[in-house]
Amino acid sequence: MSEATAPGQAPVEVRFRGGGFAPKANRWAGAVVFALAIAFVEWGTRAGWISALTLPRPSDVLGVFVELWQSGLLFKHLAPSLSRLVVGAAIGASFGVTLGILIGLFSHVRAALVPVVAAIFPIPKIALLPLFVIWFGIDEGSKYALIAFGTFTPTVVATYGAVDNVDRSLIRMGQSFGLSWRSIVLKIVLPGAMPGILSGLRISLAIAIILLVAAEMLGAEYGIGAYILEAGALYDLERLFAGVVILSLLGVVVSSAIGQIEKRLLGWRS
Amino acid sequence: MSEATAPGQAPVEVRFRGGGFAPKANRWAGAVVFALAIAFVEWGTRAGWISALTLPRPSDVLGVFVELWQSGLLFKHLAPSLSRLVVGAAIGASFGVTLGILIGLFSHVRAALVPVVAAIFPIPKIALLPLFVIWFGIDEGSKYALIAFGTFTPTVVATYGAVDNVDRSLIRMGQSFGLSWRSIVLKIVLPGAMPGILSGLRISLAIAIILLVAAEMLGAEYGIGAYILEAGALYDLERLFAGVVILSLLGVVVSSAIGQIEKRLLGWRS
Amino acid sequence: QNRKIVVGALRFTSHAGSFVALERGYFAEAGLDVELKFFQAAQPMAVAIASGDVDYAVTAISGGLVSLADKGAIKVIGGALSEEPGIDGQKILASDAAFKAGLTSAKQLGGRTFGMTSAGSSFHYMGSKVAAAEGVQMSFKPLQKVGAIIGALKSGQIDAWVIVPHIAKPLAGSGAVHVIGNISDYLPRYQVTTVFTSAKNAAGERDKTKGFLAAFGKGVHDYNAAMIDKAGGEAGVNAMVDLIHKYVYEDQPREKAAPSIINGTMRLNENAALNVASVRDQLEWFQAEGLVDAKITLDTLLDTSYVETFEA
Amino acid sequence: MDIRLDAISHAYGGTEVLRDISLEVPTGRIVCLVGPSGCGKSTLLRFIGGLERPSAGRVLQLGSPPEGCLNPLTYVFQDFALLPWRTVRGNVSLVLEDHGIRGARADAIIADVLARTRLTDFGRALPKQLSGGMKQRVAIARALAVNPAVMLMDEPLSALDAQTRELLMDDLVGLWARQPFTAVYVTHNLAEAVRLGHRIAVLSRRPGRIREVVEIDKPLAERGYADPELEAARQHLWTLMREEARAADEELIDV
Amino acid sequence: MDIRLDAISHAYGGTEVLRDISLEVPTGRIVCLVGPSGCGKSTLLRFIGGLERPSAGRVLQLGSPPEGCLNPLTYVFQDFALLPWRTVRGNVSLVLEDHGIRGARADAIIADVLARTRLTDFGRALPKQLSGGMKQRVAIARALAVNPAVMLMDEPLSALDAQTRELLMDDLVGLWARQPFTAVYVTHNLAEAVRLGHRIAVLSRRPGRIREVVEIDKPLAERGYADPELEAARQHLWTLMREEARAADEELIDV
Ligand SMILES: Nc1ncnc2c1ncn2[C@@H]1O[C@H](COP(=O)(O)OP(=O)(O)OP(=O)(O)O)[C@@H](O)[C@H]1O
Ligand SMILES: Nc1ncnc2c1ncn2[C@@H]1O[C@H](COP(=O)(O)OP(=O)(O)OP(=O)(O)O)[C@@H](O)[C@H]1O
Ligand SMILES: [Mg+2]
Ligand SMILES: [Mg+2]
Repeated sequence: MSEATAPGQAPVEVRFRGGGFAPKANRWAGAVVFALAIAFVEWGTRAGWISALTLPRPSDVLGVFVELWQSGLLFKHLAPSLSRLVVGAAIGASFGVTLGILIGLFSHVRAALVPVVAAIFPIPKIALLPLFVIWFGIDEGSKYALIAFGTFTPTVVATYGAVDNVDRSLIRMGQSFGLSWRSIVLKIVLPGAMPGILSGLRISLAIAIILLVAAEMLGAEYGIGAYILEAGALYDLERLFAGVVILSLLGVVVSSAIGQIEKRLLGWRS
Repeated sequence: MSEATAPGQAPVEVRFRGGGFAPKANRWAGAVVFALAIAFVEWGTRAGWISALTLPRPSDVLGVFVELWQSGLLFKHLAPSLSRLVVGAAIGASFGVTLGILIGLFSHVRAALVPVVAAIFPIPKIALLPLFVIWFGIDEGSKYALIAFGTFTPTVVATYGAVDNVDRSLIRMGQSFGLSWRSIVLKIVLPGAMPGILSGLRISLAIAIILLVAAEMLGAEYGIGAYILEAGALYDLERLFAGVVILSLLGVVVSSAIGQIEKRLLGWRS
Repeated sequence: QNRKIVVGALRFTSHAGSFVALERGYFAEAGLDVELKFFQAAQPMAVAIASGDVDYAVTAISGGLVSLADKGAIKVIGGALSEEPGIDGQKILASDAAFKAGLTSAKQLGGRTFGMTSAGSSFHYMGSKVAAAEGVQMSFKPLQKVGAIIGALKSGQIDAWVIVPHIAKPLAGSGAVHVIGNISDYLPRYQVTTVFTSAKNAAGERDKTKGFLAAFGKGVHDYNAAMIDKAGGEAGVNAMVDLIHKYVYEDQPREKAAPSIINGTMRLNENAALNVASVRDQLEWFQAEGLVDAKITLDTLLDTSYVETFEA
Repeated sequence: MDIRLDAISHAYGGTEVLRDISLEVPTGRIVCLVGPSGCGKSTLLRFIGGLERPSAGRVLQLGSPPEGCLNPLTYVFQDFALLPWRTVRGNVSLVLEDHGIRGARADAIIADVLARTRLTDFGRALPKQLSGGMKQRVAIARALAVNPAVMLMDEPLSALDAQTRELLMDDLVGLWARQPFTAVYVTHNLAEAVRLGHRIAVLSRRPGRIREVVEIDKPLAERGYADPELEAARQHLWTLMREEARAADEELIDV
Repeated sequence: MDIRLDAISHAYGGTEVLRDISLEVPTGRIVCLVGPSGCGKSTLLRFIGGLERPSAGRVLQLGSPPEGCLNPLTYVFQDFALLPWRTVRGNVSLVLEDHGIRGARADAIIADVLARTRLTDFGRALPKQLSGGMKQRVAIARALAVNPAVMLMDEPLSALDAQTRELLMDDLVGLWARQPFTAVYVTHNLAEAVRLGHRIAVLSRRPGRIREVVEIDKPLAERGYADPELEAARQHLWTLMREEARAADEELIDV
């Protein structure tokens, strides 16, 4: 490899060959894409080459929003949905986290319940709607239960995965200093599992929002889900889309709220 | 800390304080739990303190199975569901993986599409059923589309996360050896993202199974989802549960199939 | 004695009996403090009666209802909406595409696809009966939701459907679908909806149930008188529309809602009388189709001790 | 308090890891364990600390731990094992809390051990803000806080870069000089072993047996760079281990 | 082919990392870069390899690479950077495939480089089956396969344990002795630097400047253990760096 340098040659600069493979998100571009898509549909529906059966006119959807806002119906629908979401997800997530931690800590619980959770996971919640009415009534109970049930399983799976991933060397450290079992769980296992639990919660809450519609199939008069269902039953696309947009916004809000919590609680991550 | 040893003292063995915090799953226990739960419900429904409205008698559910099997109806329902699942999930997953890789590789695509995917994620697919009828018809098209749509978003998110997580030092290595962009993508990025993509697929397929019921709301005569819906409409709990058990088994089978694929493809993981 | 009861309802004019009885104080007179509970669909309402969340409700007879009766959960105790020759009732609809392809009357339904929510629904029953009467075979598409059926019909993916007039007429008016027949031509005295309650109420709460039926009956009478017999003339109709508008199409302005409400007018059975013959026919049809257990008898489904029954 | 290993043997499943190890750890001395990769050094250290139990043989404690000793057998780990969500102070106080030491008493102990490891200014820093050398000094401070009878150190310097290793070795020598402690010190690095060890036990390749125990009498403080006596000891150790190390390195790991 | 660094300076955002570095890398010699943590050694190496561009200054290639050189500037990384899903052979053939070298020609090259790194028996092993020392030997084999004009080695031994480091250093000396190669060798370890370097450039703490360039003339093959000349050089380097290393180690990392 070592070879005499041809003496007369001029020095050349080394060729650059790095860079790339590090894409960055950019909020602006997202907004532009949305604006373009909306403008496109508006144009299409106005010009007629998108039939009114296929998509609503975005300006009409906006009109529905304005109407919802002015009539105060927006909050009449939003308030019960939010309370269902909060209560249901809180129940499901807290049971899920508790069980997940138990599974993560105790072999017996794990052996007994992991297969049960795995079997429950692929059950579609809407299939069980008639049963939920019998089990939990048609009032808020069944709505809470449905959302709680939907958030429960993914939370369990995420939580025990997070507990499993807690650095075992930290636990051995705790034992080597003679910390009590309780201290190890509270001061090492729980904080160590927190990142995994929170990112599981992100998914669980998205599922909770999706289940809102299913939950409000059950005798709900007000609620975004009920609103969407009614609009669907009447094939009223403007209102259907308005409802869907609200849910989508709700999803974005919830996800960025979790982002904030992560920033707060998990500042220690490098 | 160094102190003279009390001379007369007998040597004592060091106290054991390790162990624990390493739970292991155990197939057996899971089976026992299922058996106990089923026996309990059987007893309750026979003794009458579980009303026939609340839960079906497990032996009756078994009876429905036997009937389904003997009449050949099981396959008449299973075949179309499986084909919907396979086609829909294949479409959704392949689009999802493709888009996920594009997002992972190109800043512009990422900037434009990540917000769109985030906005689509919390949209409940059942809310869009009336639209799917118009867009894709009431035949197989809309069923494929619904399942594809449901598997698409989680696959995209999992895939671009997996691409992001490919060890950057491997990519730098490729560049430092002057590999072409194409080689880096095909030989480094894709295989490196495979574990993440497969574990994303695990979730996507569970969602696909869940969506089977929603998909078969649309003009399906045969199919597990249609069977469950009809049983629900007739409040026929035995058949409802039989259908749910089939979906749950399907979920377990799919998940262990992915486990097998992982074992095959990802044998290189330590 | 102000007894609290919950009455289930859908936001349809066919539930006007309950609305009128509540608004005009007939329930209160009967010593009942009624809370109306609204549902998106009939099936969950039936389940809600079974679970005890709702005391009384009105809905079409479906396989699910029979099934719940078979489990000892509910009883049908009276009749509500009926087809009646001469009064605009449920309409058979054809999609525009099928209409242009020759589906201009129910006679041409052979080989066509017919929309329904699910097997064992009233749509299924009506479609089968029409096909049987015309001696043709149709295929039935379960689409679960009325919205999905409308979408499928408008886009020509199913050929035919049958629905109450206040939905049928605006659809036909838009030109996307066409009315090709009336159910009353095939099932002249069809008992479309019935009043039902939990088996426990029917057996153990006779006073309460009687009270409910009496008040409901008065509501029905007022409604029939105003809307069908036009006893109060134009003013009577308007007053009734105002009343119903509080519950139906409430999010639309009065002018827009009124035609829909008037279009939806159908006869409700006076005094909640029950057409046992029609109910029997429906039960037998469900059994013949294998949708419900063949051993179920009419007595399991009906408690005829409350209202007048008739066979027609 | 002395430690005595009494004929320890161990196997994980079918693989024999350690065979008949007997060793004495006298009070106030540093005993180094050296040996090729995978010969069972860490395993042996876990037995001494009571984190695992050998298949055969016993680990004995001779005499009782000194007054005020909260945790007689205390580890310093290769990967530091700091809780990333606690500050430097929090990491030290963690091991005091369970003994009911809080408030002023804890503050006094923490201030003392941070001073001894020259970390006084970094009490409020999070682990992610620290370099590797600083992290290991926090881990040492934490170990000192419980006033251990014996420190069990498993390659405490091997995750650090060469210069930091050099600096930290000086720190350890300084700590020991001010107040001699008893330690079992596992390392791969013969330079470390001859710099810090009063007694160096050389293990063979797996299954680990004791090949030789080398005593170095020169006081720690006097051991300097390029000391011919130490260099000779190191040469001797390296000849003992060279072939085994190469063989151990070229073993395929079956997974 | 020589490399010349021409007044290189660099800043990441607001932090100045390197200041006015000029250095010559002559053909057939090993130039070591030593310096405290974070002084910009790896950054400098990335500039030389063309993976990044300095804010100011240029990296120049003098003369053209030798015949048959597929990749003139070739890295050996600290973390080995082996594709875990490819066997040892597959990892080597990866860098040949893009040059259209397949089949018999590739086999010949692979056999040659595996033999030179004593890996002939391990061609079918996956990285997960290899110890750290073996992994780094595979990485070196891969680098040799492209017949580089200059090898850029970023702390190639620092992820290994002390004994393996010792063994691999011998291997590198052996490789160079059989066929001298040109290399820029980044390390923290002064013992490595005096063992392998013909020329040792000492960088200061961030922002890295060249404090001194030490030349060691003794041929590599003759450099043995406890060589007083090398020991002196090492002592000298350590005095140059000691305070800076301590200061660099105690800097808080702001994240
Ligand atoms: N929990 C365990 N289960 C099974 N085998 C184990 C376990 N812990 C260690 N081993 C095996 O026992 C042997 C000794 O391991 P140990 O970690 O004690 O070696 P070591 O001397 O510390 O090696 P190193 O120098 O690499 O740290 C190794 O072959 C290892 O793979
Ligand atoms: N891509 C980057 N973006 C921003 N800062 C960087 C980047 N890469 C390195 N740095 C910073 O530049 C400085 C020099 O980094 P570099 O990795 O070159 O140091 P080093 O001398 O190799 O250190 P070490 O000995 O720890 O490997 C460090 O402070 C580092 O944090
Ligand atoms: Mg070890
Ligand atoms: Mg570096």
